[in-house]
Amino acid sequence: MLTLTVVVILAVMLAGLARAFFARNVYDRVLAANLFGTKTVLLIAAISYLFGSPDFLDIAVVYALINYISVIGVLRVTEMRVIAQQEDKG
Amino acid sequence: MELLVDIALLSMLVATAVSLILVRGLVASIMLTSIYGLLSASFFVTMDAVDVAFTEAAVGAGVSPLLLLMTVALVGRVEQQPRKRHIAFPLLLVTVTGVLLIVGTLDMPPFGSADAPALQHVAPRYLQQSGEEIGIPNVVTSVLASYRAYDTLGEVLVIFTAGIAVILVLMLPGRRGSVPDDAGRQRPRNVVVNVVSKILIPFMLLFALYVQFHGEYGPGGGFQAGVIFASGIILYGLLYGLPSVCRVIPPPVVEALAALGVLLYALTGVLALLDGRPFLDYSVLATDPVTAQYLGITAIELGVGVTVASVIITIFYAFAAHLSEAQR
Amino acid sequence: MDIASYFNYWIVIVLMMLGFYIVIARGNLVKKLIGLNIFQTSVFILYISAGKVSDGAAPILTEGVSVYSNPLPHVLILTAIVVGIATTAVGLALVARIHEAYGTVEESQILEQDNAC
Amino acid sequence: MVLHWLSEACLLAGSFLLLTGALGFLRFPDIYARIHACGVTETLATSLILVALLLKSEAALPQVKLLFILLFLMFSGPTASHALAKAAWQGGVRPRATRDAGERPASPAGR
Repeated sequence: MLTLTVVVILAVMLAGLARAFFARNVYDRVLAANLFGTKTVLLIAAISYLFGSPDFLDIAVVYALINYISVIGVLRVTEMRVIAQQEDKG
Repeated sequence: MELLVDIALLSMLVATAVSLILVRGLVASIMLTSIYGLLSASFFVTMDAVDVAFTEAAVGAGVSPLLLLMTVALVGRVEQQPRKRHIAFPLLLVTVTGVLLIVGTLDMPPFGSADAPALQHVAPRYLQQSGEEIGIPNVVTSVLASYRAYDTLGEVLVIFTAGIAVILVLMLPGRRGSVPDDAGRQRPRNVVVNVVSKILIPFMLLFALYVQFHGEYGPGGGFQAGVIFASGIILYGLLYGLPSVCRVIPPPVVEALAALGVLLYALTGVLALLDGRPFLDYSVLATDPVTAQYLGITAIELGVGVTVASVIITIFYAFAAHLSEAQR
Repeated sequence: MDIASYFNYWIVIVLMMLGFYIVIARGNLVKKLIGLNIFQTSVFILYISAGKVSDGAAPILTEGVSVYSNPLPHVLILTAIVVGIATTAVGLALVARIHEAYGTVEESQILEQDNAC
Repeated sequence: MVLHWLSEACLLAGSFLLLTGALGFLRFPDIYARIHACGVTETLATSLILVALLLKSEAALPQVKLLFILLFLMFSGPTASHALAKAAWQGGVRPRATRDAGERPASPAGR
């Protein structure tokens, strides 16, 4: 069952990647990156149990932290004037 | 299963790199870079390189896209279409080089083989002896902070120098030492995010300290802790504005701390010199060799952590100050 | 010959060449730095792949485990990543200054302005 | 034994939710619907999978770490979705329904 979960997570990551590539505006890409980040947390947590090495969990924690920082940070920088001026609406 | 995950992650890495070539516009490229960082860090996890994955997670997915985005905010996000005749030659060059390199890999030892030359000389010694000589379970930390501490000192100095270089390049007239005083100009744009972040940031900083001082027993150490700590501060700075974060940690303090970290590292080595021993020989710190190693490693990792955190915060300050100057 | 035994190295080379292509074919300086990052990561992957031992554990000494992956590449790459972000930051700072001086970060336009002088 | 089957069930449910979320993410027409698809399924699926792993582990330290991840994601996931939706709105992206009807609703209160 854990194997199935890992395969599902990998498939979802692939979907996120496809979306990030075909996205039309920046928010879609941020959403894809966010999805990718949480899936990575799950992937690493699942892998750590699949391979039987609980040390990997530390990395999952870092991912959870960093993913939040990068999403919020990216949105914040995107809001700044210089970027917002050239925003492609739609 | 391990192989499947490996192949899946590597294929996705290639797909991301290809889309990076195809995609126009810099913000899109940066989001793909962030995904690229996440993927490569997951790959490092499957390769058992936990410490590397730790670092790549914090750098590749967090700090690096943020710095790129701040630069793009400064220089604009439009990317020009390359001219047609400029594509043929690079393509040819890249293909030829790639084919030559692939032919070269056929002479490499097969992936994962235990008798590869790279695994022969010092690696077995580190793995077998470090348990007795250094007395800490994480071999990566033993090698980083004890066997090859002199190398690491060099790396820390490079990071320190890079921090100085960024300050020099981006120095604004009249900025030195003065905290920008437009506080209150920035009203909170998104209350939910600000409140939740206010709860989460202390945990991030706490986790950074855990990584710093748990680095001997599990994955972690000064480099990782420094980056995570800096990310927490950067998040605060992004949400509450440069003036607020400059009140928390004033720029001169950060710059002094960056130097202090290197100094702590180097002085630990000089202590041994004073006693007539080789540079960075920890046995001067205590009579019991294992305790001495432990003390030395802790001191050095602390120096590394302080320097890395301060340099990254300094880089953030430099870019953010430039950005707010440009927005005026 | 087993494909799996060289797959990692081939991917490394493909990534390296993709990064290399971005660096030489794209005129935008920020994009060039992104390409350089890909190139850099491919080197990291090469080192880490070379340090992997089949069925080895992460190099953290635990009871009852005898096969570990090689810790030395991990040490080299771990520091290289942090050094990499620091040097990338210097590159980005230079790009920001170039934009101030020339008003553009496109290589061709910068060269044009240089030649005009 | 009960714990084992419970954790397997959680994994199955979590995987299913992940797939539905990904489907919505790929197929939904505009950014807000996609945020909805991701945000809603993600929090539950993540919790389910992490709880399943929690049930599988015996040692205390991994359990504490998993709990930490769980708590953190519970806070950060919805916040990130909210911030994203708000940023998209302020960036001028409008839901498809109103865009098709040709009307532009006023900015949300509190902006």
